[in-house]
Amino acid sequence: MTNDLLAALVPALPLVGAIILASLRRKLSANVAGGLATAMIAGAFVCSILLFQGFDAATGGRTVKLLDWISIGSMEIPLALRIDALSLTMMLIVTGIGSLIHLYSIGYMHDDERAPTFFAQLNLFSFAMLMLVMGSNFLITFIGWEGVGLCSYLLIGFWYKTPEYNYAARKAFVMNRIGDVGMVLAMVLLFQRFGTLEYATIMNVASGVNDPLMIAATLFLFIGATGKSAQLPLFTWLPDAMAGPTPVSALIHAATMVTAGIFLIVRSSVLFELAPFTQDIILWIGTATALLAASIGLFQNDIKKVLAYSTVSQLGYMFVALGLGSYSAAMFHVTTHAFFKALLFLGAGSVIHALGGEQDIRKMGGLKGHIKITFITFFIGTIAISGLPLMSGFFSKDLIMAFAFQRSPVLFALLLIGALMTTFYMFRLLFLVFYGKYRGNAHPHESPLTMTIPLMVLAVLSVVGGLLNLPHLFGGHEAMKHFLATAADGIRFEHLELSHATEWILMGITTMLVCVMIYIAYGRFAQKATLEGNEADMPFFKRLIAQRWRFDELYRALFEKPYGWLSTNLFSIAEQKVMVPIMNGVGEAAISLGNVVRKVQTGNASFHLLAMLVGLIAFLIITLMSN
Amino acid sequence: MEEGIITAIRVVPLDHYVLLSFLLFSIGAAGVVFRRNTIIILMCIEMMFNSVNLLLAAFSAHHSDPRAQVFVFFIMLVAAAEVTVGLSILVMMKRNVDSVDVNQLNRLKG
Amino acid sequence: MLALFYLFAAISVISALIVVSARKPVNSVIALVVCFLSIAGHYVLLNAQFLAMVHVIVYTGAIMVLFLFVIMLLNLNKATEPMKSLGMRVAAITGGALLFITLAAAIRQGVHIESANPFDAGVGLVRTVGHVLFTEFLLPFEVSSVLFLSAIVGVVMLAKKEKHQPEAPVEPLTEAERARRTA
Amino acid sequence: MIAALLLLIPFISALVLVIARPAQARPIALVSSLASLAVVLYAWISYTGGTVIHYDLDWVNDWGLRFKVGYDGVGLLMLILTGVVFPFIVATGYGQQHDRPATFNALLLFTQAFLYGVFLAQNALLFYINYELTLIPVFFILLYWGGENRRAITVRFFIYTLLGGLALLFGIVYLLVQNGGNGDFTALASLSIPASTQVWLFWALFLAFAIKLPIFPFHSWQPETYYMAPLQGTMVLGAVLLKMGLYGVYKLVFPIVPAGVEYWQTTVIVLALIGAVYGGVIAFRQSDLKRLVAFSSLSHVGVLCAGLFALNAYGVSGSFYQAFAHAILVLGMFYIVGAMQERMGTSDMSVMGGLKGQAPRLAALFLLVLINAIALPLTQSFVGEWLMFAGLWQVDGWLAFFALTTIVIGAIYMLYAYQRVMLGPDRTNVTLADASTRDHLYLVPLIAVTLILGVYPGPILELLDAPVQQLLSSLSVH
Repeated sequence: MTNDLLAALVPALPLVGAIILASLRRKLSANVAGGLATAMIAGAFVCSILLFQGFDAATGGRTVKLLDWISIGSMEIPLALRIDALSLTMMLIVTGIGSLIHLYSIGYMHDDERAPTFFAQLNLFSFAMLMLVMGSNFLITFIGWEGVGLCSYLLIGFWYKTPEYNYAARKAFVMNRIGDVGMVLAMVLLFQRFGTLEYATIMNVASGVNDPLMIAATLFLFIGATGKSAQLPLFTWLPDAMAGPTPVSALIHAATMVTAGIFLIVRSSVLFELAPFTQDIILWIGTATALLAASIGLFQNDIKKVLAYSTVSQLGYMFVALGLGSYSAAMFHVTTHAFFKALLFLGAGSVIHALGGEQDIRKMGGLKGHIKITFITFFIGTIAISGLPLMSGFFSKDLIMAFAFQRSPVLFALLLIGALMTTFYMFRLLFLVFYGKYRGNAHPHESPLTMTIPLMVLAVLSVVGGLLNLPHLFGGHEAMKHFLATAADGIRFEHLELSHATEWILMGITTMLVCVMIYIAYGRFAQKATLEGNEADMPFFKRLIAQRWRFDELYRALFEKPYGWLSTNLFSIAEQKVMVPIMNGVGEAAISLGNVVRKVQTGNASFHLLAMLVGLIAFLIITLMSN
Repeated sequence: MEEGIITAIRVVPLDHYVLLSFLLFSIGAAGVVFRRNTIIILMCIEMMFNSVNLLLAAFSAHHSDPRAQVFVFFIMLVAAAEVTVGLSILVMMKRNVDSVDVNQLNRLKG
Repeated sequence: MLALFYLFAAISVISALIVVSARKPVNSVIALVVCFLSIAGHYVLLNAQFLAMVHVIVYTGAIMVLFLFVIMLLNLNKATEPMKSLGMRVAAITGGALLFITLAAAIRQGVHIESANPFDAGVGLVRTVGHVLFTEFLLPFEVSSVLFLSAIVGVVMLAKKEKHQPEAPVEPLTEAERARRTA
Repeated sequence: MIAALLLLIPFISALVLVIARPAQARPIALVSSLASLAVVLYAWISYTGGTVIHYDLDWVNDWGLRFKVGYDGVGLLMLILTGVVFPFIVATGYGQQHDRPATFNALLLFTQAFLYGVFLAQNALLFYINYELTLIPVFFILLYWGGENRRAITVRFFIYTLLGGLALLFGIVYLLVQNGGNGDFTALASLSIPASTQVWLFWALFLAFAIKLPIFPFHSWQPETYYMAPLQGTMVLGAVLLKMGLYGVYKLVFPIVPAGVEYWQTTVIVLALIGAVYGGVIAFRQSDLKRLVAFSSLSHVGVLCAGLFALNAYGVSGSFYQAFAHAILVLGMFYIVGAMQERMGTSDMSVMGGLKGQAPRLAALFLLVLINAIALPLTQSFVGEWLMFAGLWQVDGWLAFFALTTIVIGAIYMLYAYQRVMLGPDRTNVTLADASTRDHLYLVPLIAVTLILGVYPGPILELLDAPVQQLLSSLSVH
């Protein structure tokens, strides 16, 4: 019972916080609002920890039913929460990292007059994200799924006076919605097939079903996931989403929301296991996204854009893991990625804050002396994402790469290229921002403690995060994998069957090449005083990459422009030239008929009297005839 | 006389009354269309009223039911009211268009 | 008795024809009075005494006098009424004839009724009709007063000169003035 | 008693309004509509299921017209809808300047009385009479209080609607003749008509509703009429009048010509979905907020109709649930339109932009109304749309897919509209009042209803469950 209450409290606390903050947003000061919001999400974190401690993995998980939601005919969809290993993991990530980012935001947003609104939306986001991960059925997850989309929309467009930001916000929402079409289709399909949307029931029933419908269902789910997790072809919204305040980018567009797609696929892993075709598609889309995004990251000059493409690329890795069927590796990478990418974004935020809003790395440089804590923590984040040995990213990424090697060396090679590109652009970023000489003209200052504490905590986590799922190779016993394995009856985990020697060799090769990349990056960027960035001078291919493979332009030409054209012309031609005239025709026909018939009304009384007489006679005759 | 009248009800067949009232009605209807003088049209209408009254009275007598005669009485009431209104309209018409020609009333032309 | 019926019938039909065909409205009125009197005779034949009396009083006494007054006051008694078009006149006669033929055809097999009541020659007596009128039909009888009221209001409204007419207002005559004029 | 109160309260209040002073008009109308809301809520509380018949009186029996009134669950939902919607419509008047407010409010209340008549009628002819009667007050509202070009548009609307009504009358008369002059719905439902007759009879009965809803090729009266009508008139049209079409299909088409419905089912769904996509796509580039909302309504109604014709439990009940949600949505959206007109003097979005800076609370309210429009989960619309999608999927996957594209299309035009009105740099040069107490009093209850019924739709779904099951089982018998 107490556990049920705790479970309900986890999403309820941020929701209450959001409601209070939204209704009192004009009366609260930024600090009070931030404090309240942080307290709420921290409370949720404490509840999650208590739940985690009281959780008996052997039982597999529990469902906490709050109330009947949609219940009609044979459709019973309760508003219920599911507490199991998977949702607990996600809850801890969401509330834990969420708390840190809320705390950080107090410092980051302290001079924004709409800070209470910001915190209200951040809390609302936390609520939605918690509904997403805690839902006991697809539809509850979908509540969160759309909820985070809305909050993402609000927060990307937080500074609403800039039209580009609003455009970015709309783009994010609409692209997510396209994914949602897939998600809803999957849900209606699964509902029709299984008569329920409860995860536990579906996964139980589905195991062993061999049904071509599963391919469709999983493909639809995957479409939903590509929208939310910014995979090809729906990834272009994520870099634009950097328009929002940096804590938002850290929380929503790096650590939590964008991993919802991965979460969803892990949740329904049983179904995906039944559809190897879908798994292959996920694998290749993940690989393509990882490489494509990493390549774009090489040439970006906006500190947040680099991180954004890095996020897309890392999400690609996670999808590769999912495609390979190694769900625990994906979740492991979700966790470590949440640590170091949140750290990197917050560090970037600290840099931006230090420079008074500057985001262009060409106008940075030499900052390591000015903002030491930020530099050290950012450095830790960089080596973590690059996968230097014993960092958290090292373990999670290598696990995925090992699985990839097990499938095919070619895949391994592709992922390795991606990893090297990651290293290169991350160190390029590091060197350009913190090394060399300062190229801007602001006065860098270190951020307040509320901002640096989260950085330090996340730095520590980024270092030690690997311990969560320490492989046997390093004396661990893959704790996370075993924990997650209890989540649902269905969640299966592929076993790594490589010999230890192979694993050592793979790690060695990776590490060695990563070091080489760092060296190259150091040579090229560490001492740069100026930076040429003129895209026009680049050779064609390089320019193409620097222009993000022209995806935005492509989509604009393929979809946005034709859609606008269609909208205008449907109205001006189809509606006004065809449909309205047809209706008018009906009216005019009636009127002209009236014009003919009205001639009968001569106004001559005698004529009418005669007509009456004639009518009377006719009526009588007809009556007589019919007798 | 009394006896004679009582037998009259039996002697004169109902058909006769019906035909007579039909005839009067038809003459009235023809007159309504035939004439242009509004006052004569009104009179023809009165005549048609009366043919119907006669019919009702005849049926009443043959049915031995006094209620139909009550209806005749009501028709007379209505006719009286109708005539007063009709004649005042006629007066108005005369006053406004200085004519009682029914063909003057053609404002209702569609 | 049948002879009496035919007499009255002939009078009423002929006078009806005169009503329709007379040139002067006054002649029409007189013919109509004759017609109505003959119908009163029919009522007497039917032993509908109440109706006969009321008919003479209301129709011949009131309504027809009203017609006469109107003709007199408006000075309508001119035989200058233009005839309708020939087509219309032909149509009117044909129409009336056709109507009669059709109606007559409807009863070509004769009218046969089965009376639900035993024969009673006294249905048309004042007592009988009055009894029915004041028991069964009391409410309609009373309500008919409303009809008359509205008819009176309507007549007053119609007879009143319209306010916005530019003519000089007609001052009501005093009693003395009226007496002087009529003298 | 309930039926009598429902019919008489608005009717008598309307008569009282005719002699009321202008200043008293709105309070009287408001009190009357609140009273009838109370009666409706009482009916809801005391409803225990089944079909409740309040009166079954002889009227013109020979022509099949009986005064038979009552309701089943669906009818009750429609009554609740009418009861809930009218206080809001009347209250909208507090922000509007009308000449002759007494007459205007009297006409509104007459409409309400006739609407109750439609939803209470258990006799086809009674239904038809009330159905057409609602047009009369609406006609005058449009004609006297409408905007630019009102004569032509009103007459067009009227003729077009009457055309449908004529077909409906023909259909009903045909049915009465077939059924020996018994026009009760229950009697008509048991009539067995040859399938080949049903194929054309379907359109005789459905055309009026198709125009009223409206679905795709019959829709062209709608955007212009909504645009031209006075705000409250638009609300009446959008929030309740079109629901008569939905209810009519449920009551008069499904049970009586099941074979015809089966024959035309796919056609109607496809047309409805074409309309849904068509309206949504057009809405995107509209520069006038009111017209945009009108087209968005067309889009929503398309999905609504498609859901209804899915002819399974989820589709039909989802459709009716969504009908309720749509009524609330229409009120909210058009109130926002009115609020903008009140402040800017126009609903043209090209002169708006960045209003959030001056009116943040209004922006927040707009957004809260808007999330219902794009059917975000935990709003009322989501429940309805989810059920309809589930229903349509059972008919055909592709239909479900096309219906689903509207959630993308809806997001596109709604968010774009929101951006053009509220976001961006402040492009207006007027000082703008933020949301007033009146705006809050109006919109907050609407939003509350939206959210409460989004989280806890149970009470309404309960109403729908039994009658829909009954309808479907009777259909499967045929």
